Amino acid sequence: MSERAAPTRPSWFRDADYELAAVQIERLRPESPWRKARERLGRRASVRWSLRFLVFLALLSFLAPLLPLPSPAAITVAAEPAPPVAPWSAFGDHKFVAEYWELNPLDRALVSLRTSLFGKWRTGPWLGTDALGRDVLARVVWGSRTSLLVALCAALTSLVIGATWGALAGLVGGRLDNLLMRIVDVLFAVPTIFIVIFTLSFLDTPKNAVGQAPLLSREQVFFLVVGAVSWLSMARVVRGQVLELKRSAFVEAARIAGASTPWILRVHVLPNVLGLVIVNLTLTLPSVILYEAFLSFLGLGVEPPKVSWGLRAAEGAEALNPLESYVWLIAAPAVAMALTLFALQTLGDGLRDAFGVEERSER
Amino acid sequence: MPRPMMAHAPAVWIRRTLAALLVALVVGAVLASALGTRRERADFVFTGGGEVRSLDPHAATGIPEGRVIRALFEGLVVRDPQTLAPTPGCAESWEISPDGRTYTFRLRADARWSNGEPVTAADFVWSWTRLLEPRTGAEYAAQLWCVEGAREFATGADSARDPTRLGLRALDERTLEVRLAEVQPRLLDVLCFYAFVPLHRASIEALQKRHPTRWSTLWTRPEHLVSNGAYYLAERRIHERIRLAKSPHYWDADGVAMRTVDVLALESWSSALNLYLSGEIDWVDGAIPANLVGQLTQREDFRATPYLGVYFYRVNTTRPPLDDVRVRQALSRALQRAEITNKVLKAGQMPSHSFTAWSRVGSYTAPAMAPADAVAAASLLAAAGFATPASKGVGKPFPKLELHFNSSETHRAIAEVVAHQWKRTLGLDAKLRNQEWKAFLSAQSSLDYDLSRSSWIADYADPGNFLEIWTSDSPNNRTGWKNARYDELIARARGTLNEVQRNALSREAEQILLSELPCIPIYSYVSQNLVNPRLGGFDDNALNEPSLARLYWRDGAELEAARKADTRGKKRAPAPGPNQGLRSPRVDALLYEASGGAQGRPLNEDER
Amino acid sequence: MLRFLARRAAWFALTTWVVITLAFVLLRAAPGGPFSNERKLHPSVEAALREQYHLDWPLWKQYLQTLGPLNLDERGWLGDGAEPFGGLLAGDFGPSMQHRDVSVNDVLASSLPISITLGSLALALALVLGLSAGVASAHSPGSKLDQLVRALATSGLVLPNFVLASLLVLVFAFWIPVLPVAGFGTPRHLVLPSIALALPFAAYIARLSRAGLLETLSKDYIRTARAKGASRARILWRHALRGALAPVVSYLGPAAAGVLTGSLVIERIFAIPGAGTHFIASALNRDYTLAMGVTVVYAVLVFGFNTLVDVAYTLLDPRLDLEQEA
Amino acid sequence: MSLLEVKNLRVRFDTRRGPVQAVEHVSLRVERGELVALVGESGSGKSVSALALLALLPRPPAVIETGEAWFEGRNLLTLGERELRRVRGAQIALVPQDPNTALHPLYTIGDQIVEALQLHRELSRAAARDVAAQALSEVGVPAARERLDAYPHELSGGLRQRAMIAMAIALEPKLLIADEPTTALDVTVQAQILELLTRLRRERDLGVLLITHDLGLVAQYADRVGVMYCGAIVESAPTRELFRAPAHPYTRGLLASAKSLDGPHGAKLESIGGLPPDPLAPPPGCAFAPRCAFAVEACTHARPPSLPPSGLRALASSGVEVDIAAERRVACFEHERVLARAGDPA
Repeated sequence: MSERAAPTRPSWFRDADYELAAVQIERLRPESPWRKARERLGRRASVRWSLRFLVFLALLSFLAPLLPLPSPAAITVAAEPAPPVAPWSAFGDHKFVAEYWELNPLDRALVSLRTSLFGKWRTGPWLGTDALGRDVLARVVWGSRTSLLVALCAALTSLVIGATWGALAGLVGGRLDNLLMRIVDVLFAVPTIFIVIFTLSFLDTPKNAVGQAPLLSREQVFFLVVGAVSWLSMARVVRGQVLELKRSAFVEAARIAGASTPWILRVHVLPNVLGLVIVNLTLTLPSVILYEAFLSFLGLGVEPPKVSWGLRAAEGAEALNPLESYVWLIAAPAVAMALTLFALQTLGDGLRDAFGVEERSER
Repeated sequence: MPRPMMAHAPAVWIRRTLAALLVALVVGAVLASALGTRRERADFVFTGGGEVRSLDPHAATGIPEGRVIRALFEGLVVRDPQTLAPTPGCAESWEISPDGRTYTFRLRADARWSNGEPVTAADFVWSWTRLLEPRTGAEYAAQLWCVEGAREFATGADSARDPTRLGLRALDERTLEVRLAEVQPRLLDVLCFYAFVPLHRASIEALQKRHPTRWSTLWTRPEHLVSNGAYYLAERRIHERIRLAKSPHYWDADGVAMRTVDVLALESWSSALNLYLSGEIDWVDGAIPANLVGQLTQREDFRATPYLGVYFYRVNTTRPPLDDVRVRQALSRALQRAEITNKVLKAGQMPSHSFTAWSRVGSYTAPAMAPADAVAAASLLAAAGFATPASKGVGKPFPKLELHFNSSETHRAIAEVVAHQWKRTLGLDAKLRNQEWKAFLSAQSSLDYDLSRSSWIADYADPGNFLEIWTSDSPNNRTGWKNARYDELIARARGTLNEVQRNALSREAEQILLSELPCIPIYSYVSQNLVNPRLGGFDDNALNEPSLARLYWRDGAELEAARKADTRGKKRAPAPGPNQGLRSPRVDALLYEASGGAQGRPLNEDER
Repeated sequence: MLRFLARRAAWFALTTWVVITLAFVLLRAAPGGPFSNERKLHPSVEAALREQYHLDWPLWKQYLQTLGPLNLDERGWLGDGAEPFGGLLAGDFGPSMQHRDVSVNDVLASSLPISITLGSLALALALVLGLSAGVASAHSPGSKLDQLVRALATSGLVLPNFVLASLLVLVFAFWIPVLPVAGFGTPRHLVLPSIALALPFAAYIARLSRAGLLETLSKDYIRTARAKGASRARILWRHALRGALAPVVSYLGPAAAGVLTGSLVIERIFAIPGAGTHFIASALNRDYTLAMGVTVVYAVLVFGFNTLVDVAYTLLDPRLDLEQEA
Repeated sequence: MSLLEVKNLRVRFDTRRGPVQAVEHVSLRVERGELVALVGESGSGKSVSALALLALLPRPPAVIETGEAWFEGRNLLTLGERELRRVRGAQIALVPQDPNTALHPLYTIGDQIVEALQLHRELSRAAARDVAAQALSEVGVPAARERLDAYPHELSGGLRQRAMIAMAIALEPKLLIADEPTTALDVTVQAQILELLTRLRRERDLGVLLITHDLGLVAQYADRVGVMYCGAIVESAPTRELFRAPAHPYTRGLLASAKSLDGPHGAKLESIGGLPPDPLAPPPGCAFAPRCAFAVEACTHARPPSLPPSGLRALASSGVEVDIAAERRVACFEHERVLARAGDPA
């Protein structure tokens, strides 16, 4: 029996019946949906492994500056990309050059910590180097930062705009719902590339002096762009779910019991929608990463010397031709991306089963 | 009570429609694929530079368009495939008046349109008048403004547009007189350019009557286009292929070997390479991505030849501190250009010593700019008052430079190496910004940049063609750099007939350019072609303009002989194609006589 | 049904108008014009060109000219004759600004059928692969088969399609030279591109149908079907799948519009002259007229398919009624 | 040989929180034309036992440990899926509890019945539709032919249940398992449905196994009754005997709580104290012991076997009208004391 104060016993309740009810409640104490979900989530090995992989990846990319990797941007111009070297034959050397693009204070601190820890030591070219002599392993690890960051922020943008838009439309209903949904229909019908180009060029505000930093860095612009393109389906999905919840019996019961709309929203609607939104989030992330790769393929990707998986894949894609060419240039980012997307989707599946949210599509 | 019993379609109906829909989709797809109407492969297939956007010689601008138009049409003069000098084309001969202002061209008697009609001087007059019409929007019209009355005709008000005042007159059916307002010593070189080919007046005007508004999108269709070159337009499928067929009426039809030619519009270089390696394409012209060039240069079918193009960074001279010459000189001298050409590009490009490509064009040798010198560069920067690694904290820190380039792997690789070199030698940070093509161009033309990647390909082998763009009023300057002395020298050079004097004037002008450096030349281009070894008559020239009419297929023996003669010691590459070779009727006839009927074929009438 | 279609048509007209206006404004606001090029035109030539394509007019007049058959320019289309310029409403999109000697109608007429061919083949493939994968994995949830199929299904969504397409070419055109490398024409040319195009969709359909099936399999009427003596396969294909199709259909609606207008990546790698490239190229080259043409086509397809989805719903589920759906 | 004979059926559910013994040694017999009722509180295992016969239980959690179910000389529990499919629907039919969810919402009634027919008979669509229409009219559905094209949501609850029954009887099965067929219906419709079942029983010599918790129905329509508690049949007897002289304390309690409904106004409702045991941790000995008024020490140690009750003779001699020859069984050590008090109210 949880430590909550024993509920006061109404007078008309017969003693025997009261004990009976208490025992009943005790035995059948329902698990909270979250605990049940977490427990069910953990059951499947594939889900557990993908969760572990994602956590490892997040740690790896966050602590990238700390790892004794060669600097991703250090160029030692080599005529040919060098093939991968087995770790045991070239474990590392002492030629680390701390050449990075401008880092935020945290990264700079991590780099200085790394130099104090490892000094000039760095890992050998385990995954080979590219045409400009930059270490592929380092670029994949640092690439993960941009790709994951872009994916996360874009997904969050789509979550914030999409979920609020959908929830608002679902909850208020009537003319506002109609209007909001029509706007979504319109945006669905505009080819996304128009929006991308407009936002990209519009936010690259002109500069009139050398060295004046632009209003938004290219990454931030990128988050907005990709987010602006992917919140539509989230809005529709959330609206569908909210509509269904509004019609469900327990919301009506709550309303009959005198609960106010914000209360219903907070207690009943949001937790349910949250489950769905999380599931949708884990599914938007892969599509955002793939969209960033598409934009890199078009050349509109992240700005050099920063690097992202999409960019590496777009550059390496040429290696997939019959000439015995530098396959490791494409293999590293492709495998990294494949594993991450695979893990994300398995996690998404696991979450969906755990939350019992059946796959609700745009309808 | 349940609603009235509407006879809802039973479930089976739905299943049947879904199944039918699916089957229809698949069958439709397979049948419709016949849209591509695959017929047998053309004698010669090539691709390069993406899609041919327009076949209107006056509206076209790009290199791929030029190749097709030069095969379809033939101007008064054509470039010699080896020496690039102007040689007789549709005109068999011409005289130039002593003062160089009047040119009289004699057309060939046997010059014919693809519909058999003779090519007349009037066709040229009408075509060039259309070229000068502002509404045609011809990019190269300005090249003809040296003709009498042309500048007023092109830029004057609509009312003042009177074609008769132009210095173009058809003296008779086969004589064309061109009178110039200002001397243009390289007029013949200019006229080699594909914008100055004749158009078939009669068919175009007929079309204009029938479709007063839509004619401009109809006249270049295969069924309407009449052309006077070695080939006529057999088929055009937008964004897929253009098929050219040998024109029987062409005056030199006997010298043309390839009967049908396909030009494929391929955007992606890797699919072009795949098609080439699988034998579907015989020649690919295109910038090979940096990390693949290494493997191709050893192959015998990879041909890289010097190309009249220069790759440079424009400097925004209106933005301090770039307005200081010393800073620009420091930036230029800090670069290790050899590292870029040998390690990044690796296809034989030459580091630039001047703005004119390869520092030598025809008889003109360009002056050299200050050599790369890290120490000198650093001291220049320090002199300009900025801190450098060597200056140990003296001077203010150099602001963050922004280097603009349009998205492509090669531009990105070069920009990263340049930024790396500047960081190493001058300690300054360059931020790289890749932009989408149109935004990049608009930023460049509105001077909204610090450094901006650029390139310039010459139209003809003349230093003037390179140096003109830096005159104060030239629309292609876009750096805000103005120099009166430079403008005056260029104007005088353009006006002098004597080549030696002209070269001296150009040298002096280029010396000013290289000392002021509104632009930082990086390297001179190299044309990169993948050519099927079995192909004969493929001329590598500085403008990468092989003439399609001269191409032929070598037979087995000739191929072996060519391979033995080639001393470059390259790796063998597959050479698909007709083993018995394919030669032009004239060569076949000569072979027939020489071998006493064993080889070749007699010049029989039906084949004409 | 007719009232539904009428109301939907009115809604389609209004929304397409808004889409066109939005696309018009978006592109015109982006920097750079259709005629800017590395080699800059002489100012007078550029001015003449802009005047010819009416780019010198105020925006609202250009907008009206693009939209309707209003003969604002008495000299007609390119100012050469009397024929008025049809405008979007008359389905006459005018000359392309990039391919200056080809009209937008021709560009679309030659490229759309190819994209629709490839798209429909890919959709059919995706449906067949997706549904059978979904059914296979729902057949015995949690079993080895389920996990294998699910892993295969997710693999479609794991690699960017340009990597997938290049791999397909490498394996099936070079290592096992069975299929042509690229190009378009014979049905054999369609095989690799349609697989590359279909895989991501098949993956998504597999996931949707698996979820839908698992949900419907838990319903009572499935037990009734088993009580009737129906075999497991029949239950899956006839009873459960019917109920699970709703999410698949709703996903297919918008996705179909995307597939049928072609994918730039697949068309670029397999050298297929589809419409995908025009979507991207018209925006990148600021080819305003082609961009308008492409927008209208895309809007029509998106709405066509949305309406189809709604109709399909009522076909699938008799409880739904068209009137209250609209 | 009886139509259906089930011998000590045991079914276990392996749930995440441990094994649950859903059915414990259930044995019962159904003759042709006889209606046997299985009655008990919800969760007593009555539905599970019925569904186990047709292997309709979801295989992974449910495990049929032991038991035989003889139907026409074949043991249903050992039949292969293929043979079982031939039995389901054709020989043994099921009438589910809630008609609203038991009919496929996306197919018409006609389609669903036709499907059942075409699964077991070589019939063309048209012929099958005629049989379906005939079956519908037989179960009292007006305008049967038009109703064939109606969708389930277009019919009322009663009509849907009739359609279910039509589907069940269309193939002239020998045994009908009705799993609480009337629970979801209102009282007036309930009577019509059971009248229908009784008529079918008589006309087609149909054996019916009725699962219900409504003693009123049992009294009125059942020939024999099996009372289930906690997965076991604690008592089985002809209906009249059971009502007149219940031998098991649980049956007695059930009857008392039913009888008290028509007791004097204001009287307190009778109910059986205590709770059914937690299936995860069944008490040793008799499952009803904790709630049993007659419980003695022995009850909590061993599980009472199911035997014919003794003491009937004494009861008959004490004036209570009871049929000694009736075939009865009870699983209670103290059943004689229970029988003895058959006469007076609880």
